[in-house]
Amino acid sequence: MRQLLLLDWVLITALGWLAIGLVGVSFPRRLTLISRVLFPLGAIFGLVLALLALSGMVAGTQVRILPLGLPDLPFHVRLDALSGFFLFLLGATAAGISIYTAGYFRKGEGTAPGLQCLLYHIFLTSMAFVMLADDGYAFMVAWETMALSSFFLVTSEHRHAEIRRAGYLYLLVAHIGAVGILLSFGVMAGSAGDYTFDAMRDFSILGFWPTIAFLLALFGFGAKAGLLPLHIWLPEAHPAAPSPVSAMMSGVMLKTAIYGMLRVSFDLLHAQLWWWGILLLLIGLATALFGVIFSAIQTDMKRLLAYSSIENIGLIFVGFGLTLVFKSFLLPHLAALALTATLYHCLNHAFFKSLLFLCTGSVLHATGERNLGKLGGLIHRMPWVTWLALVGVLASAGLPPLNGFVSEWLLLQSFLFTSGLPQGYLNMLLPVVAAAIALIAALAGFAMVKFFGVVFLGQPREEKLSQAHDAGRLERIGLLWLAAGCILLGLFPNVVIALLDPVTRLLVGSGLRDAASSHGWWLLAPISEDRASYSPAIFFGSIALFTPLAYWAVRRYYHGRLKRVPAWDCGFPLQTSRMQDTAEGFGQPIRRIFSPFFKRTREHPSPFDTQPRYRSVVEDPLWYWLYLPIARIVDYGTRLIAFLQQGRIAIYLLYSFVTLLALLVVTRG
Amino acid sequence: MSPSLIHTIPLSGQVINLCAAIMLLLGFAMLSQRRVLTLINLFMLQGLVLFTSTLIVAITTHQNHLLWSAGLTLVLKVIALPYILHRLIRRLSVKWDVDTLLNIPTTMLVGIALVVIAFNVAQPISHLSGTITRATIGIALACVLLAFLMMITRSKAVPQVIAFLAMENGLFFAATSATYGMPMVVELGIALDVMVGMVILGVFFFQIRQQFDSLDIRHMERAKEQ
Amino acid sequence: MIELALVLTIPLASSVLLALFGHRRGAAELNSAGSLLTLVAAGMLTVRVIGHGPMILFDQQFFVDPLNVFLIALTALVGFTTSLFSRPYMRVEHDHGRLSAARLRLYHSMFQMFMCTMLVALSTNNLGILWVAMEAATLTTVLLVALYRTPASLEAAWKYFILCGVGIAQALFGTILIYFAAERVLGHDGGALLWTHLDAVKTQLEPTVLSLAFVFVIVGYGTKTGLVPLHNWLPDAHAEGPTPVSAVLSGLLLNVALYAIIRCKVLVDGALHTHFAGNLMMAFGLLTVVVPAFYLSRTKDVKRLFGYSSIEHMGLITFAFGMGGPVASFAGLLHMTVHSLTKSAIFFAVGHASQMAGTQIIDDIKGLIKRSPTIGWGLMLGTLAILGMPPFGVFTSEFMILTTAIKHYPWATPILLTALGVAFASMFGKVQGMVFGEPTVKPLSHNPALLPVFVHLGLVLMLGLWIPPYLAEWYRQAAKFIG
Amino acid sequence: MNFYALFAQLLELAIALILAPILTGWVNQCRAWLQNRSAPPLLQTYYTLSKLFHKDVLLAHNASTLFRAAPYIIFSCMALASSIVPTLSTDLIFSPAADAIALVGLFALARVFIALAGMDVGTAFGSLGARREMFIGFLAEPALLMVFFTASLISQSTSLSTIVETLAHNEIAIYPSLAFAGVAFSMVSLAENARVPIDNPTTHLELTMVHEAMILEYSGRHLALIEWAACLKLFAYSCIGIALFFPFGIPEASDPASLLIAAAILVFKLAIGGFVLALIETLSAKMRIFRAPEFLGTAFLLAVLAMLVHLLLEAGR
Repeated sequence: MRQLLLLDWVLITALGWLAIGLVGVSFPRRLTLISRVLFPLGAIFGLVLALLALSGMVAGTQVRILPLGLPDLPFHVRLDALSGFFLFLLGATAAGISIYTAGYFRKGEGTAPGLQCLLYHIFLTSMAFVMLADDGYAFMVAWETMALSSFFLVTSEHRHAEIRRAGYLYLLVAHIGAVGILLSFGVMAGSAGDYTFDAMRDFSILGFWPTIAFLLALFGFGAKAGLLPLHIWLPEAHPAAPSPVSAMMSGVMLKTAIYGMLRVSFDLLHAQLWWWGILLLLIGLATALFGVIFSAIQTDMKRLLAYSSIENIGLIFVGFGLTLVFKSFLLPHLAALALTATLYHCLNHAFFKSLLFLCTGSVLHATGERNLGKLGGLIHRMPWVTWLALVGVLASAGLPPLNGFVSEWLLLQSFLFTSGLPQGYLNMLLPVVAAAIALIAALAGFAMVKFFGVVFLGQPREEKLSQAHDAGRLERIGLLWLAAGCILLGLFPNVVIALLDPVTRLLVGSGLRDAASSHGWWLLAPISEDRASYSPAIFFGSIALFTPLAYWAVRRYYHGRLKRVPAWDCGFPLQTSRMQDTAEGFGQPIRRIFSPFFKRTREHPSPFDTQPRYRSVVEDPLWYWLYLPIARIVDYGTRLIAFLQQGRIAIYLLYSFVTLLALLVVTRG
Repeated sequence: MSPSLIHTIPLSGQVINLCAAIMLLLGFAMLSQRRVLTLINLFMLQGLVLFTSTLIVAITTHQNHLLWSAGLTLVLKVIALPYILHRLIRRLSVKWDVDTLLNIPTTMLVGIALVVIAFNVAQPISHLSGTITRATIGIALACVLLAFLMMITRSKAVPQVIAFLAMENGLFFAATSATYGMPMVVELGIALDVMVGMVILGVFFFQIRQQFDSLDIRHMERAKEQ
Repeated sequence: MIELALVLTIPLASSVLLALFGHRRGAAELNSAGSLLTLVAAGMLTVRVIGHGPMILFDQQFFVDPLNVFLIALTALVGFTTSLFSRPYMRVEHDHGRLSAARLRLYHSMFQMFMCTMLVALSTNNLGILWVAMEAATLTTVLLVALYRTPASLEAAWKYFILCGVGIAQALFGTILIYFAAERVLGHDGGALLWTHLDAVKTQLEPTVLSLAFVFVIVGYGTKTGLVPLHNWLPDAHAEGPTPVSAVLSGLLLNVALYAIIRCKVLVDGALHTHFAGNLMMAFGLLTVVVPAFYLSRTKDVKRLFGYSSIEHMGLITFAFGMGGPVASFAGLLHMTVHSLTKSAIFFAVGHASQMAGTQIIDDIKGLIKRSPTIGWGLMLGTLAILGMPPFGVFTSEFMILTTAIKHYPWATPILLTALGVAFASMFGKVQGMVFGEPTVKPLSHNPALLPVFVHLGLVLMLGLWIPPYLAEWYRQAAKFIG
Repeated sequence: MNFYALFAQLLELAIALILAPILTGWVNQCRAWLQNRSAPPLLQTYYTLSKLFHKDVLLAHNASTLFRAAPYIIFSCMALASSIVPTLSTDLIFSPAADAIALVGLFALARVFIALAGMDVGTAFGSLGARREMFIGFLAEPALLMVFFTASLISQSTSLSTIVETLAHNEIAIYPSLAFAGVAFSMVSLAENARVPIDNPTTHLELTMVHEAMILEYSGRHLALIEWAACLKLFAYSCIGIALFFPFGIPEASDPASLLIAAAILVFKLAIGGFVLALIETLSAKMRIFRAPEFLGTAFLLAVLAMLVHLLLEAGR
């Protein structure tokens, strides 16, 4: 018995999750056991995994061959810096979500809690294995298991037709994407036909095949990540799922696609072409813009967050594309900068988006409402959720000193270097992209203010909201964990960058640790201090200093008398909750400015209506331009072929007869 | 084939060739036949021809097991099956005329085309045939194809079955005359299958009639993808 | 020796017994017992063959080698589980008054007879007997398909009989041609139909004859395998017969027919030294994968749905064997196994589902998972497995087939993948509607025997994650010898 | 981080806090003159502030903690902002703490909080104002960022100190791109500081107001803080404009002497800037809220254009 490597411990932890699930399913109805023992245990495993992964990132590559899988292609697993980083992301996020879920379970909802527990933990294990897999077969198995388990989690409320539809769409797109990935592996394995990643690394395919492999991978992983135009499942599936699952999918599962894409483009493929980067960058930009615009006009809080996930994925892919560009022009240091921004944003998004989704979960439990038009004023009823959600909102809006800002800052910094590229058009084009990114960031702020303001502030728009109750203890712990993550990642960027260093060294052969850590922990200066610098600590510190100072001064020198009165509101006598802006109203400027993006159907009341009603539905045009036509084509094909199945035996005999004759003639001639 | 060739073939072989020709003729006759009763008789004749050819092969090549199979043919194809069929149509009182899905002349033309194809296909085989009877395999194939065509064109259950049996005949002919017969056990098996199949079909006819109150298979076109 | 004798005689004997006492109570138990004994015997035979290698028995008429012994074991297994399933199923049918005691007798005895013919067809060394057994299998199954005596079932049975009869006839002609070619090499009484002898001299066989023979054989046995465009009997027969019969049709009969084709392919390859047979099979395979995928979305009847899916998978297997080579043949054999297991499991679940709903119309079956979670999950998981979702074994074989295709025939890969994608879309949509949603189905009068379903799915899952070494070794031998 | 740097920092903060209300007062005075009104005293803003500080706070029933905390946060954000921008010296302790991008982020933070505060009470006007504020914000922010980008492309740095040093202390170089950037910047700062033509700081006309609509519910010390923060914002923007476009006279060292000179120069520049602002406000008319996208879009395009111009003409430098 050789002593256990780090990798083995990681595997054991992942399988531990599986074991938890199996225990859960063997007591399907024991709610207390599942929610008070199993899920907290899962959270602990998450922490353990995160720690192991952290040490794995620096420990160097480790490989193992499991006695599973195909006879001549057993499961290969491998723990290197890249997979370590994403495992850390998985573990850290899962810890928060699991502990939250422990408190989230209620009696008699959807499928049996034991089954939920099993599926949830299979989901976690499969994601871990996706990041560990080191051969095509193991990867595909883990990948599809991930899709499958998440599908069952999404459809746990399967009595509603739209949820079934969402699940169907999700699994379909996931499956088609998986086919793309499989093909990409096939191309990379090439004539060698060996599907271990090692073989793919050694076997260098030539000519246009790398491009084909890259594009296939982009298709496959893009389908999972929700890139345009394959995003269609995402805004359906996330609202349909129970909130912890949406958090897990949006926070972690989308990142597995990023992981796969990174693995393929930097690890498995040898050379990168610069236009791959541009392609990725433009697709990412389109996705981000699309996502943020749609998130700004949503009226369902979870759809809003789902579209915001699309936006963030878009930003991540922009950074990814930039990395590719720099790498292909042999500028490793800049590539490292862009890649750091990308990975950093992955981590940030994992934290703040799952935090926000969990908050919507609490709101959903407290009010039973997802529709923004029926919420509001929850800050008085559920302060914990509100304030923690505020952290998530600020982070997701990319505001200093929280984590969202750091990654956007790094991204914009890396864009400032593109003018040095040896390619005429690019150094013209890319700064403009930076402008678009600025626009997207600002729009994200808009969407987030809408989300937070409409849900938590103002007057409650419904009676029942006054019965809303705050999140339970375990739920609070989960939320606190994630919120703390948002803050700490924002305050100590240098630590994170130093942590990312091995990953960037692995992928692009350079890192930021030295430059970043040369100015002490409090100052982030990725290149040099007079080039660009940002110190969230001072930033936060001074705000945290000035605010109480001002408060103290004011209270010290002026009397603090305060009267509660009805709102003034320019002296309007009557004020109802209906008079404040609805979600539709808040989105109206966006709808107006970006009208070309939408397929909009409105219903205006005419002056003579007895009960005038106004209705405006904004839909995704791609659904009509792309997906329905494909469906029609397939349907046409089926009608054509079904005509063969006539039911007339004479015809059937004729088929065989003609087949026989044709074959005879062919063989003879 | 040219006269010089004819003289090289021994008499028995010529007789077998003659039988083959008759088989083919009967095949065409069945193809063009409208009346069920005549169809059955033709089928019986075909069986008879098959029997004779088998007998001749058996005698000329001194293979005793072929005698058995000849006897089998006689019992099964000449006596038993026609008898059963006669009983059936009397019991079922099927309409005498058989209407076809394709009119007779066209069917004949197609049949001729089939014969050409069959001969063409069988040519290489017959060339390397070691037996005295070269062309028979082509004719057997032709018979099979003609029966197949007949199955397609007939719209009633009984003629279809007869066509099916005719196809069996063609196969038997190929087996015996072209290859001096298959091993006994196989032939027995085949015969058994045919027999059982006939019985099952007989049962079927009644049930079909009772369910669809006709034996017109055009009633049985429900199962399809609309 | 003795094992094979047992394997062949036990079903025959139990068939006779059931023909006599099949209408009494306990017939179903007797049926199961017979199948169990067969399974045990098959297991012994398997052990024996693994131990001592191939053997030729009963004055060379029978022959067991890695290829067919694994099919024998599979057949015995699925036969046994099916008999287990059919016990409650048939009881429910009896309660619903759809089947009389006499019919049950017919069913039981014909089921055993069918098993017997299957096993003979698999284990025989004589191509003629193979043909006879196939024909006999047709006859027995015709009776089984027509069991309900409804117009629909009669129609299905009639089509089945005529189409397969004609097809089989072509196969006979092919057999005759092979015999004809072999006779010139082996002499007249050299057992020119014995596969082992043929295999020994296959290089000397006359190419043109064998190529023609293979055309006839593939058209003939292909009809029973359900190759497009010869497949038309299959959906009807699957839809109208009793569900256990659909299970064994899909799970066993198609395999055996394919087995016959493969046996002939080995000879033809040996004789021709070209890839003729392979190309033919690949062409049929592709067609057979693509066409049913498009039927799937239109069919309204759940058993037709899975019938078409069987056709599709047969196409995939045919394609695999057509490609040839160790990996592809390995994948083909594996896919045979997993498809039999999964599809029969699905049919078990579907049988109970349609009994619960009182109909086979997909749109009228809803919310199974609420009324009976086991049936619901069985159907859902089975469907996902058959659609090639990891970690189930179907994915394993499909992975190997696809990767081989990418490697050697890249042009074929997109076609296959499109077909699989379309199949996924249509089939999964339908099944999801049946399993989930507001229930319309009623509980069963007898509690179903779902052990078979989960045993099968468990095996398939295992094969997806871990193929036992001896099984893999066994597949390898078989694959090597298929070539 | 030497003592002078700290001193300069504190001095700059103090000057900002003191000068900001005066700047606002000055602008109003100039505007009054230009419009032939009798002008309010220069220190009018101080009077208002102290009056507000002494008043009681009338808080709406529905107002939450966030509503009460917002003024302090906004105030401190603005104080930080105006102490980051190098006006008296480029050698400040805060200058590495936040570069141009972070500065934009800081303004955004303040905006988000004031918008949330506006939505908190749940009145029609509050939410309306918040929506309009965010709406203007997401149009103005990118433009501002692009202006900074142009400057940073010139000076190869995003840290404001370095920018100022490059622009002020290198040999005099003509940057045509900065002209575009300057126009864009002034448009943005008009919008950001709730000035005509986007908003009118003096109106309380329901349908036109943006900034005022948000702070409608504030009173007493809260309102005072917010007003002061607004003054600071204006001050900060003016300083940014000065730093970017007229940086001459901002010393690198921070010895008292140079600081004094710098302060004098600063006051002078501010006076001019305020007058120009008043002039613009007088000459232009308030536009409909949905003309704002065109206005700010133009600003955005100009900023991008500036950057392209730089890359086209000056990249060689």
